[in-house]
Amino acid sequence: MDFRPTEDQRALRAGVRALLAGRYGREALRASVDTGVAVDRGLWRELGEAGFFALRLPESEGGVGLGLPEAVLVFEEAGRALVPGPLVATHLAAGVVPGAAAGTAVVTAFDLGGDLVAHLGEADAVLGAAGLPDGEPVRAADPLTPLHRVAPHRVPRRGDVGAYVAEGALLTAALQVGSALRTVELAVRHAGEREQFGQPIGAFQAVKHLCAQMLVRAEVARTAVYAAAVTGGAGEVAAAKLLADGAAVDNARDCLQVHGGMGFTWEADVHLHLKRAWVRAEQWRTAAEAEELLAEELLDSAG
Amino acid sequence: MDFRPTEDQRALRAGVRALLAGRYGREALRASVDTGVAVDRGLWRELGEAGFFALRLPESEGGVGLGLPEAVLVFEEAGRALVPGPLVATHLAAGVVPGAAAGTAVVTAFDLGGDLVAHLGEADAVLGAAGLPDGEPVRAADPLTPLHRVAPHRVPRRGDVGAYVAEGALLTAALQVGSALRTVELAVRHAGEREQFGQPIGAFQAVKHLCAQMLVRAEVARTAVYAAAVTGGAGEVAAAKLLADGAAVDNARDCLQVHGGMGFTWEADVHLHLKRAWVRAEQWRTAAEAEELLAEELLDSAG
Amino acid sequence: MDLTYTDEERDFRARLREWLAKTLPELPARPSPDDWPGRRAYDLGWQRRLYEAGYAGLHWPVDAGGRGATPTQHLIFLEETERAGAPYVGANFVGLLHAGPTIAAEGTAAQRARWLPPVLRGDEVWCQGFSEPDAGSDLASLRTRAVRDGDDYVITGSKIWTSHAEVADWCELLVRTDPEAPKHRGISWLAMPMDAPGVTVRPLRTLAGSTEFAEVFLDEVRVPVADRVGAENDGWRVTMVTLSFERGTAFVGEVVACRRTLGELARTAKANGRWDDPALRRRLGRLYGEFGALWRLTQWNVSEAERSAGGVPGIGGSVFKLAYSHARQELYDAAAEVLGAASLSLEEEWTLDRLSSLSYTIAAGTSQIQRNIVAERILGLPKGR
Amino acid sequence: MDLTYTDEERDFRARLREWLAKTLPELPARPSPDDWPGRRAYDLGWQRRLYEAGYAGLHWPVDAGGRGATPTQHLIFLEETERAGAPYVGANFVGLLHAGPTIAAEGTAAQRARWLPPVLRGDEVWCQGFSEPDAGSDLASLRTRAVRDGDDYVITGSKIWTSHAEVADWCELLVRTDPEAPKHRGISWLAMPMDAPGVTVRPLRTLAGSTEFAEVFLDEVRVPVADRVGAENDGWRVTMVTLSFERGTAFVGEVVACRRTLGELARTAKANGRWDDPALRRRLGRLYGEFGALWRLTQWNVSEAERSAGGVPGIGGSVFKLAYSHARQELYDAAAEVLGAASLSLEEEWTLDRLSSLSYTIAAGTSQIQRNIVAERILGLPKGR
Repeated sequence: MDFRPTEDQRALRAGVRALLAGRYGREALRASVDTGVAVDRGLWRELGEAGFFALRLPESEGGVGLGLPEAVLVFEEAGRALVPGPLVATHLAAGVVPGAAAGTAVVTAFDLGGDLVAHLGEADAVLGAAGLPDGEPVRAADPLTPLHRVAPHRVPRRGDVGAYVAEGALLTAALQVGSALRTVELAVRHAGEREQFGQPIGAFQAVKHLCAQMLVRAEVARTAVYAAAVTGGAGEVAAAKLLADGAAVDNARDCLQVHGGMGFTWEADVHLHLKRAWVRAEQWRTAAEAEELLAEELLDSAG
Repeated sequence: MDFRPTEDQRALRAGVRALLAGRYGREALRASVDTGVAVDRGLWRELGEAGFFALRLPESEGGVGLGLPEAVLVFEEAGRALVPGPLVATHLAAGVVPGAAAGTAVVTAFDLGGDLVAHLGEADAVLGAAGLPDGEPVRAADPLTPLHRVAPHRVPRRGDVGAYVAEGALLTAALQVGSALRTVELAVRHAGEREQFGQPIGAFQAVKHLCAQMLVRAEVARTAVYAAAVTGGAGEVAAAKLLADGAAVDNARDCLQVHGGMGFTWEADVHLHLKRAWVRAEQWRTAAEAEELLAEELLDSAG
Repeated sequence: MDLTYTDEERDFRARLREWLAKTLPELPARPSPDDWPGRRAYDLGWQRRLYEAGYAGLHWPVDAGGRGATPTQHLIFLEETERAGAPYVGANFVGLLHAGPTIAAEGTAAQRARWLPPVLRGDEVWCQGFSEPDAGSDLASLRTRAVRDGDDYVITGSKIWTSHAEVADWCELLVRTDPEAPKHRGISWLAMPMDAPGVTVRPLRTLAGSTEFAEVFLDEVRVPVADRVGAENDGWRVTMVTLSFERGTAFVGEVVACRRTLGELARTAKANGRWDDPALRRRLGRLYGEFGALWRLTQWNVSEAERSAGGVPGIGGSVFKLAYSHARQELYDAAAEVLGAASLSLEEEWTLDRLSSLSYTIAAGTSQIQRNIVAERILGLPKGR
Repeated sequence: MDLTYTDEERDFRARLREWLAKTLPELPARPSPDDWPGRRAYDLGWQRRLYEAGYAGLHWPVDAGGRGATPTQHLIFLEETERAGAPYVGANFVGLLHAGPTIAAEGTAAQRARWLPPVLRGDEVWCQGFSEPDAGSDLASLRTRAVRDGDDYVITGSKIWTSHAEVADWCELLVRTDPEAPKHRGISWLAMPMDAPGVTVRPLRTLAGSTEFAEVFLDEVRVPVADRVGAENDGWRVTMVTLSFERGTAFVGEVVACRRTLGELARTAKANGRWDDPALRRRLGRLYGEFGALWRLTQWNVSEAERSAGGVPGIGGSVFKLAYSHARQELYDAAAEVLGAASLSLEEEWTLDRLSSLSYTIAAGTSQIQRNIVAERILGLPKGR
């Protein structure tokens, strides 16, 4: 037993982090926000070339032949960098929808449990659906997750996407963990720099303890995500999503509180983390669904 | 509109506080704990003489002729002093069970929603029940709330005590508020006296903020209790119980946290507040019941 | 403990209700949020109607041109206008609730005569220049400098979180007039015309996507010494006096609005089926209980204010604000649970409200600062070293 | 990321399980909680069986008489003994997990030879004399004085929160040997015989009604200088070295126990009908998820410890302890919801557990202290002035 990432896994993570730092740093992120263009086709292809989407496809099918543990590590990095777009759906579509694996196709999914779908206007396909349905654009709270509302008869039945729910939830949880870890960093950096009453605000216990609880939440959620990636257990996947959703949302809010008025501005990145965390919390599996699934497994295990 | 207690009401409250300070101060409380005798018949009669039980009985029936606002003020004081015994049930029994009004009878009630009943061994009667049922003594977590378990067929039906539930809940909420206010005082006193790392622990923001939130909880709950006493509205009574239960339990726990190891000892009074708050939270109306009642009223009011 | 209203108060409410019923349908269409001149005109128009009907400056002292109403009447006014869906105080906020009361309390006769009537009549708009980028919670550390030059102050610095700066006539400005003094003792209060040379307004976009606030940059702006209210270097005390004007009524309209929102949430949940989830239903029931208690706490504070000299001290408001700001954020989280994925759409009004509510635990004193105030000033706990 | 066990580890687990299945039925009846001599005999008896079976001092270095097991083997040992319902380490806790490792790391050869074998064999019981009534979170401010007198220290003071003091042979004692030095630099570590003249033990009743702890009063107690471990005034460092012995395994048994409790709660809720309340059911589901994650975090910490020199630093444990102590208190609150009014009865074992759990956010470093540690030592935030 060595639960820590292997050297290869760490190298993979570092590679993706470096790619994103160069290709989707803060300026690129803010440029996306300003233009309202969430999916950058060039970046999408580069991610595809780096194996982001084909990661778990067997080498015989042109994939990288790795597993969920590697996938959650790279998705964590994407969450940290706030990369927009239907990363999870496209990854799940690798080997199913042509071009998904290579990043030449953008694939979204009906993962919001209803008639809303994200990134429809930028997508080439919808996972588990025949063709691209029409949709009415809806003004979205997250500036980098455009939404459309689709006629109810064009929403795929639960069964058509059921096979993807667990993996979709887990990879989404990994994105949440990346965001939760990133907001700890943002809060700590601000708390160390911002001075009030003659000292950095991070010297005040109230701020210090907010930051400490943020780290606790993020670390527990990260562990749950890694464990679920290793074992693939249904309960562990549900726990991963539940804890990661909570960590991402609560950390973004605490990060905002640490930032004070500055955190309330459009210019700060905090709100982008919070809004994206809200989106992801609705994707694939909500907290109530995860808790019910866990309750069921608990009762089964108790015999 | 003047929501504040009138001069007469303040005088009544001060009188009960003085009576309890003289008759049931800390030494008397600890003596009760040591002997395990919860109901002091002498004190019960003195409370009776002071009008504690007959407060709301019309003067024509030998009562004091006051209302719920006066009652919640005196019950708040009893809660502050941690006076043990079935105060609420005996008060409700005034005019119904002989001797209750005068404090010569001790009356308990099946207010725990099942086959457990408090103070049965010390009681002369049970509200809404014919005769005193037999019961098996049960070891109780609160040393001053002895419990008995009664055969299910001796438990009164809901309808037999239904008329008392709202007033019982409100007066119990007043006891909770008294306890919640008292634990703020205990925490603040300890925080001002106890030194660690070269200063009173109350100078640390973490402790300070615990105490501040305790006061907020207690004050909001107190307002809810007073308002419910004035209006008698079903929703306001439910809100009063819900918020007062939360304030008493959470404040006792925070008070314990402020006290650190000292709060974990039998000698500190903190645990007596916590255990009694747990008892009262189960009496008359639980949080879930109060929330459902409030939800119903909300929907009705929304039309 | 009396929660009934006097005959006079009931009469006041009835007449107000009648007037609102008659007046509100006559109002022009509301301007769009981005139309600042339109908003100014709309808000001033509403203020003029209040003035003509005798409701302007309801809570101001009579000698300042106000109606000298009791806190209870003010509570009734705020409750009824919110219930009726009347316009929010809007552009008149600073003039009516902060700068005006400050001038009424601390200004000279000439200053009162110059600045108060236009506020009451709906002729002039004020904005507030207190906060600075580097002085958030620590407001008294503000650095905008005012240097005496003859009969003028010459002011350089920047202010932030200024509402209605684009359309204001005047700015109540806190400036540092003595950089050597302890931070609370070197501040002065000035009335600055917003069209003075050297004033630049830059809209500040919030996370809700709106530009409700602005930054105000001051580059050698000249303000006559005669437009200072109160003594030089006494501005901190001067600005604190207005807190007592509020008299427990600061959140009346907002609590009424939250209670209405809860009713709408219940109806929506009933309609979309989520009401059948006991966990969500109880969550809404609990919030209904909490906002009911907050309404009663408002009445309590108003009762206190009505019978005590000088109104409610700011510290009583800290208890309320801590409970209220938390409950209101929780309200919109519950709204998101009622809406499900639809909460991700800005077309649901609660989504925008949810975003705005993120400021409640920060603006006008963060919850951390409020807890310090409660702990130190009410509970008497020692200051940290 | 590998959560599988090696063949060797699987074999270790299988043999241990087999041994437990054979041994546990042979154990005598458990003594009552108030029977301290009985508890001592029972716990030492269990230790002797472990010793004879080769499991004593599993995680101790081989040169200290231990088995030099890996952290993973230690995790398996703790997991399997808890699962099988084996006796808790009980009276052997301080000897095996704190005083013993300290002596192993810092003691002289003679000290190791004198004190370690009796701990492993189950012959001697140690207790801990660190905390003092006036030094709680601020442990280093301890005031128990030790004054040199020839070859002895003469010790006066008092200690609190000492477990098994009534039946211990030795006490690992922190005393102040230099009152002039900075507080961390004037402390020494002594082994004090509990039967020395001047030692008085007074049971300390907790809010759970039990006397698991005692106060120890020291009135001119003489301890030979030779029984000091480490250098004079170096006791703070000496006692900190044992933290690294824990190697991430500190809460293994407790997490396993909590997971079992959750299963029992689910069964009870199913039986009494409360399982049908979705709010309660989801609360239990969430706790199941949280304790699952805490189990994985334990495995993570053990993996870290196994591959890093010196084991897991104490600060990694702070993250775990913050999450764990909160989750465990929440577990017993959920238990009370499952039981309803029956939670007021001490005859429900969870009620006693609930009372005991109130110490989790206080003992061994309050949650407030843990958050300071996380913020300052992991996140690098500055110390307050």
